Amino acid sequence: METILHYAWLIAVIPLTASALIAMFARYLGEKNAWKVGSGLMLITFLLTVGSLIAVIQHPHEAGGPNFYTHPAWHIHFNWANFGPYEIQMGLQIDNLTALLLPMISLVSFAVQVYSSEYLHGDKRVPRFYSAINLFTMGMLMLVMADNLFLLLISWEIMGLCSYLLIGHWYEQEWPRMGQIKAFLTTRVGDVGMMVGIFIIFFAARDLTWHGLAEKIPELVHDPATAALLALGAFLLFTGAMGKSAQFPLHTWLPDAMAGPTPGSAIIHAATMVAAGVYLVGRAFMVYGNVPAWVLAVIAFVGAFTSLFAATIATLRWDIKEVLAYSTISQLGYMIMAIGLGGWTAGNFHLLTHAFFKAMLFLTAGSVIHAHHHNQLLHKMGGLRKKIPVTFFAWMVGYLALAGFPGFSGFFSKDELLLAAATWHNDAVHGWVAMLPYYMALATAFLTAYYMTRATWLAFFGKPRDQHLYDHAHESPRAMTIPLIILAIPAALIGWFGTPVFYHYFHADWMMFIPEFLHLPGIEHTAEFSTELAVTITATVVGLSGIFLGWLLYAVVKPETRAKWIAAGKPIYTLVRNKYYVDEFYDLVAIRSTQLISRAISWFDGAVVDGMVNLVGVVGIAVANASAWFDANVVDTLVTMWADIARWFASSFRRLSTGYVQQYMLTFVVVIVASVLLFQVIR
Amino acid sequence: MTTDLLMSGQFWTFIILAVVTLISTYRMVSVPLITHAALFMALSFTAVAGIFLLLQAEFVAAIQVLVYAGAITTMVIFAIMLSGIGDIKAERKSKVKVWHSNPFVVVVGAVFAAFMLYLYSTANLPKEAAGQNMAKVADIGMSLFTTYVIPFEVASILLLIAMVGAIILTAKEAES
Amino acid sequence: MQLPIYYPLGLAALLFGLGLWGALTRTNAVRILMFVEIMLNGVNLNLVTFSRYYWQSSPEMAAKAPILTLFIMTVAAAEASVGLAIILAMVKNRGVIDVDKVNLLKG
Amino acid sequence: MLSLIVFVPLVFALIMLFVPKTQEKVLYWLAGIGTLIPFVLSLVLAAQWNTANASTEVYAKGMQFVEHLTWIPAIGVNYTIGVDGFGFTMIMLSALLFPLAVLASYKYINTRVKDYLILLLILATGTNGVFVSLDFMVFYVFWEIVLLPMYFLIGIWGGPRREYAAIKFFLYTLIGSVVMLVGAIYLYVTTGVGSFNLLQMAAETSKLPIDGLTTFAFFALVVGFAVKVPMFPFHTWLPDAHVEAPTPISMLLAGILLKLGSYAMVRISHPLLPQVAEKYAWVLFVFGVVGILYAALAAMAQKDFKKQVAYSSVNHMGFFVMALAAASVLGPKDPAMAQVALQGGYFVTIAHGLISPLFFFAVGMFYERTHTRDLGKLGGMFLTVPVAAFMTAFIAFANLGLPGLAGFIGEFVALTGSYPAFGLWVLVAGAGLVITAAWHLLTMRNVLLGEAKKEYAGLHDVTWKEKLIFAPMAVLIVLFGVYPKPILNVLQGSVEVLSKVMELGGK
Amino acid sequence: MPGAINWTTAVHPNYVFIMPQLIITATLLLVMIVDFYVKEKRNLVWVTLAGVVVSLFSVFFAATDEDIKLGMTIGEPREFFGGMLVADGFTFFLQAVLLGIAALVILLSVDYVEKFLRGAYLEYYQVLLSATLGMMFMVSSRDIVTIYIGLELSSIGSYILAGMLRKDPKSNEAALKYFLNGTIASAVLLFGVSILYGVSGQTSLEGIAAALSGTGVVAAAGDALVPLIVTGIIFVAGGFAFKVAAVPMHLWAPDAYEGAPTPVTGFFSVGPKGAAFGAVLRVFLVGLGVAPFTERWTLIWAVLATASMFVGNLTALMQTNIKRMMAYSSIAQAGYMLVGVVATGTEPAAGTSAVIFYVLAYALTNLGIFAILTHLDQEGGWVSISDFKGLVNRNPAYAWAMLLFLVSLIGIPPTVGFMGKLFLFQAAAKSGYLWLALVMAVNSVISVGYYYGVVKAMFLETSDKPTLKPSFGISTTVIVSVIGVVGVTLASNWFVQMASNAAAMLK
Repeated sequence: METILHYAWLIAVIPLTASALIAMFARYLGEKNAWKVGSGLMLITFLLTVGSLIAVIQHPHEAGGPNFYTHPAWHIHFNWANFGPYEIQMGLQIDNLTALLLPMISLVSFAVQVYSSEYLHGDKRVPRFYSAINLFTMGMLMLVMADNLFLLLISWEIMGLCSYLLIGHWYEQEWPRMGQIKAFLTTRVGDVGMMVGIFIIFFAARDLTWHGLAEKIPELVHDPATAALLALGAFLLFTGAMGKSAQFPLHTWLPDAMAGPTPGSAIIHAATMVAAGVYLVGRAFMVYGNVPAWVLAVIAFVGAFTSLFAATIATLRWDIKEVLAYSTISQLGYMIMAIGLGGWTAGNFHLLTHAFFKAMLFLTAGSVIHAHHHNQLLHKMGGLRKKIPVTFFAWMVGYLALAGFPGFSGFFSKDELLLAAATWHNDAVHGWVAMLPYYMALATAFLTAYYMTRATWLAFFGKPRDQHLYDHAHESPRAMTIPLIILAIPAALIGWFGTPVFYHYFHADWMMFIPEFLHLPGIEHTAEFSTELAVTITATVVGLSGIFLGWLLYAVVKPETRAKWIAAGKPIYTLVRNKYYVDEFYDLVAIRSTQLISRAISWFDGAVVDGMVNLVGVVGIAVANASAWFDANVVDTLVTMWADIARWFASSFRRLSTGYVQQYMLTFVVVIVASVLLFQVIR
Repeated sequence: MTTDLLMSGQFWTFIILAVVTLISTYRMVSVPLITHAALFMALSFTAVAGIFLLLQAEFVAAIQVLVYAGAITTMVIFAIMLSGIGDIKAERKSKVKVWHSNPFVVVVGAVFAAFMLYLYSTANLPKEAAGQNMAKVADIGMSLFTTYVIPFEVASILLLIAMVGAIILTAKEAES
Repeated sequence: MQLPIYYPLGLAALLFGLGLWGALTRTNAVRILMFVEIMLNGVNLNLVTFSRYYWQSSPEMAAKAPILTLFIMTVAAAEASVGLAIILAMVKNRGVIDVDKVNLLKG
Repeated sequence: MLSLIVFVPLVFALIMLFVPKTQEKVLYWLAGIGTLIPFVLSLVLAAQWNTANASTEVYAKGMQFVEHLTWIPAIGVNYTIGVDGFGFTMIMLSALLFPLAVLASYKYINTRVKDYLILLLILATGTNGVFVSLDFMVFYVFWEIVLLPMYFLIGIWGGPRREYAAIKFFLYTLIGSVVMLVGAIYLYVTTGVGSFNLLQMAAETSKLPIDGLTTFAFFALVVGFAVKVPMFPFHTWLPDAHVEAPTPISMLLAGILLKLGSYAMVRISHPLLPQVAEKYAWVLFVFGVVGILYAALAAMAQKDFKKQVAYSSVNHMGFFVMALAAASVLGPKDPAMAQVALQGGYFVTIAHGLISPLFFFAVGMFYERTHTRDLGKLGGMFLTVPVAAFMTAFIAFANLGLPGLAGFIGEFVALTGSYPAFGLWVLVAGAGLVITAAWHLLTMRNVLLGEAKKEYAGLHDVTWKEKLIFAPMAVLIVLFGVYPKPILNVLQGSVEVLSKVMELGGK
Repeated sequence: MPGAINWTTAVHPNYVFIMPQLIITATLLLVMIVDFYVKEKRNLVWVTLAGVVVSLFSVFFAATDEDIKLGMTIGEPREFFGGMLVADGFTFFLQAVLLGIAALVILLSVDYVEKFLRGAYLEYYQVLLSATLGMMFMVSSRDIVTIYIGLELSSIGSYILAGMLRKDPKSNEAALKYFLNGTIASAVLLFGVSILYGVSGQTSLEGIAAALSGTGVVAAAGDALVPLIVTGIIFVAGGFAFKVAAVPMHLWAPDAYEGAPTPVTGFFSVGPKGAAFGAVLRVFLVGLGVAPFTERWTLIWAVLATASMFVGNLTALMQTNIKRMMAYSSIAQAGYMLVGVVATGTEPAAGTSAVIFYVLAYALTNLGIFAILTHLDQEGGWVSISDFKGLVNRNPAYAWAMLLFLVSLIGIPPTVGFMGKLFLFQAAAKSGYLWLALVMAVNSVISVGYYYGVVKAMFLETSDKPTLKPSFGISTTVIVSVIGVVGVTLASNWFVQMASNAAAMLK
């Protein structure tokens, strides 16, 4: 398998080729064949990635443990450009983390493409969709393979572009058009911070490659000033992650991103792109791990807060995709938090599991919507489990994984994550504050279980609330269900590769595969087994009680009673229901004020700057004249003032020339006599 | 001013001539008839010629009488007669604009003269330089035809062109 | 000379000033011309005075003032003839000799 | 060779004088050939480009393809031309854009074709001349040659308010250039170097003490150039000029004319007076950064598509100004980063020279079809003219600085270099980036997306001519976005030299 | 007392040197004789032109004469004819320029004389020649007597020329105003001369200079005499300021220019003005360039220069009659040239060469403009700016030539006007009058305001008037001017060399 790594660069090239092919031959391929090219090539990519993973697993690690961070299993690079005297290396690398993520990305992409062949049946712009998806996959693959921050940024933005394109897939409608702009701009805000972060890191280290940074940063932080600077850079870098991974306060774009086709959302806004932020923080851990601790603390709290915040919102969503969207924000918050807590492995592990089950959940939701005649609203569903059994099965796998039901993948990764929270230790945070993330994470776990149960019950159980829709509901075609199954398998099982608690009892090596494979020496602290066990039990209890509460409220309690309770907690309900008014706040503060300023500046530019410049250049006189000649309508007060002054002078000069010759002579003589007198005075 | 000076004929001659000059010049301004003005001009020129004589510049005095008192005055009178403007009796003074009016000009003229006088008096001019080589006509002639031969010739062209100009500007149309 | 230099110089300045006054106040073009001649006379007087008082050290220098005066007179005569011709042309053409009435050109 | 590049268009212009004006095809052919010859020649030069061949003469140290003829030795003016990285990239850009502009004019300009093409060719001579001049006077002559053709090209073939726009352009640049001339002459006189050769002058002027007059001279030069760049707040002529100019002229205006200013800054004002540049770098920085943000906001509020694009020029050139200011600050402190800043700033201008003309071209495509540039009236173009809309979207993304396209590299490197000089103030420029992105997206939403409009049904999609113009530029935009090394390498040597000058000047 | 003057030392003639003047004089007389014998009076043009051209050649011939060259190479100007004439580069340069002006004016007025001056070729050319002769004497002497006589000869010629349109009241009026103002001015000038003579006893300039630097009366009176001398200098300056039409002694100029026949206006704007500048330079540098006085007259000229530039340019903005506008323009141009005169205070060589080069530049440019004006005048009479409407359609060659001339007047390269301004800038900067250079720069821009009106009318407006058929005399003048405007720029080294040689000898 070693040799397969020689062709690892194909992993990025093949999807790009697919994208280009589909774009170029769009008209020729049409709706019928575009998916074949895309998914076919993606399958090859998937096989390659799997091969690479195996190769990496077999790769003899450096002595003293998995030192993959500085010595990737595979690395190619070349001198891409010179920034001044600095050579910028451009290259691809595969190390353990990358190797683990690559198959996930390509598999999800493959599944999504197969799924879309049916889902987008009859759509006008299928080739465009496939081209974008393949381009996107390329971006994501390149992002995880990038050996430097610069290439990462480029991939990052390519994905942003694809996200923009896919959200706006149905650009005739208003929602997608606004959603795509919102997504692009919100992430752009983060990106600017991230770019400045990169500048700072480059300024401090004069290097952007991962291995270079890993070597230089630990030495650089010896100087407190540089360390503080790097901390700032690291924080700004994190703002990029906040934008991409939809962390509070840059989270608002993700729900609106659901305006695009569901399969696209599945891969971009659930599985991969949004996780890029998490990946970035993880990948740049050589920075975060070395700079002053407050940065990681901030990251942890941002993550924790986001996860809880989004989870509360998700409890009151009625659109099935929106529930999933807020759930995604919440789960991303989890991962961010985990890495901020130092739970590097846990965060990346959750990234992996979440990618599978959330992608699958989205596809399932798409299937539900497809089956339900494009109805996305939960309160019109109900009892669908009989009509669409395969979909229901897949949903249940995803639901249980997300809710943290023991045995499913999400349970194990969440467990790891909670453990990291429970044993958090940070120099910048002390006392009860240090325990906050843990309790917030538990609350999130509880809410997650609750809202997922709510959604599941409303959609699949109980009585149909809209009989007409229910009657016409039908199971999706095989092209849609098979991908669900494909994804259901890892979604259910992958968690077993990282089960320290079970390992304690069973001692099967594969149970510790992921923690071992992704182990970062010197960063994570090992916990006592008793703590691990306690956390596992707590998590299980919390998850189950969440499920129970959901079941209680929606299966047992009558809707009227629920309404009464809601009325009782009206203010809170309204607040949460309106997503804490963050959108409205932005609309007021960011968007409207920007528009206002921009209009003001536009006016200012025409009226004042134009005038000021003319004022500064005395010669604006002539401009004024010019404008008087051609354009009496230019309201340019300052300029006209100058023009008036000039004209006044000019006409008074002109008035000197009266035509009376004696007056000319007199002027002549007077001037001479006057100057003679003057020269007596000034000598 | 010494009594010596007051006793000298030179002084009184000068004063008389100066008074004649100034009065006749003033009359040039004030007489209504332009022909009279022309005659006063001739008188003024002649008086100045006297001063030239007093200053021992006989040649200049002679030319002054010939050219100014003679030629130019005659020409002016001829012109007046030719154009028939001599009939115009009362000629108004310039009434263009206030600042252009008589008093202002008087001030200008007066200021000029007064100021020049002031300048001369403060300039600490020496009394008289040494040497008494009065320019004789022969010297002048010598200079004129040696050193100043070029200006002299140019002056002749000047006169020629003045003649041509006078003709072209006033001659009747030859044809049509 | 016993006569202080200020006397003839003063007379020259007064002549010049009177000439100015006349030239600027009288509107008859011919009369203006005459006053210009008066001014030139003032200049001549100046020259001769200076020459008489200061520059008698050599015949060459002594001759300079009379010669310059001679040229001035010549030029004055030529100017007068051209000027009178111009005035006559104008009188013929427009029937005015008053310079105040001559202001077609202005502004 | 360089002389040929400069003067071949002029020769063709003279030839065209004798072609009857009814022979429009012949005229177009002649103009096409007259602009293509410099293009081919510039490719030949590109093949010969080699830093090792640089001249070692004192009047052209480090320059390549130097030509040196005496012109007015009495006052030390010589016809010295040559290029380094700064000039060479610009020559290439100009050589590329002029044939495309001629092509874009074909069938677009229908009145007084002969005059138009002749003026265009004279313009080419002027701009090319500016980019190769190593003597201030030669530079100034070419600089001013540019002025009049441009005035007429806007004033005769422009939009409804063309006269106003043309004279505004003319006066602004003229004011700038006369002031600049005074500044340069002061330097020439005060150093007593006796030569207008820029390199020889720089050797002396960079040692001048920073007093009132040197400061005056510096700002006289900078303002003269800033008007062309155009740097905030001297930019107000630009939107007017662009809005009124015909499309090919807008392309040239954005692609080349603005570069005259940026080129002149790196060639003249900053090498000549690095010490003053360092002291007053904050002024340039403030203007640059404010310009970035300000122009972005101003663009956002425009209702005229073309005006928006014009403001985006101000925005992008702001990056150049900012980077230049950064470089002059960093020169004495951190020359390596100064090089980064310079390289980035100059790359911005090159990228802008590729992107902006194409953007104007895209706007022109819509205008030609719909006869409106009103953002409120356009819409649904993706459904009406998909290819044209795709082109526009491509350009818009390039313009807003999407990675992988040329615009991004410049901005990224420029900001990388600027950060060490000005710290987090570069975030203001970053805000400009966001707002730039915002209005691009909003404009795309208005113009390209949405339901197809009835009144625009049946518009024909892009023609071959348009594809022919779009393709080479787009290819270059992608190429330099993915692999900027060729340009960066060409710039490298010049950047090193300039940073060294700044290093010495600042000390 | 015969024998007091040594004939041989006093006169020391060289007829090679006076040959140009002699030839002109001879032509002046020859024309009269030829007039008797030719039927077609138009042929007198050839005689006159031949005379001027031969005279022009004889200038070059004189400049290369062994005897004179000997003097020129050792840097000491040689005096002939009793010191009344001086053989130096300055003389030759200006004489050549003045003869060139005469030749061009002769050419451009061929048809005009036929049409408006009743075919009075003899008188017209005779007077023109005599005025030229006077100007030639003005610039070739170091003695106030000759300068004065030359000045008067040119003035009287000018009065006559201005009044040549006998039947035209405006022409009468122009002549009258010019005459009356001119006589007053010469009286004032002479009053100043008389004071200078009084304190020095000399009419030769070096004699005056020697006296002013402290001998004779000046030594006797000491500092108390300074105010009197300054007053004399002011009178002299006033007289010359009238001749060059510097503000505030400019008021006659617009009226005289407007009323005079158009070719004559062209002649006025360059000929007497150029000669007067020659005389100004000579008188002030050679005669009055003595320590305590230099700064005084520098100040006077600086004030006059500033006033001339501003008043000339601003008032020109308000004009609708193009001849009047050109009058104000020429006032402004005089202001520019005065900047050079100011510069001579501390930098005699630079200032002088700048001024005389500018005289050449201005003459070439303005005569071209007046050739076209004359043509338009012949077609329509009253020349207002609106007569220029659509000139590009009526006669494209004229329109483009006119554009070139206007550009030259503004001072935009590549025209001779720019070179002229450049030298003026340089001189001003060298002598520490940077602010004057700036005023000049600002004024160049203001001047665009009114020149632009003409350009706009020519190119941006249309007219239904018939096409203009070029005529021989005018076309030749325009061609010569165009060649001059561009050619002198390109070959400026030769001219600059000449000018600076000339300036170096002026002492």
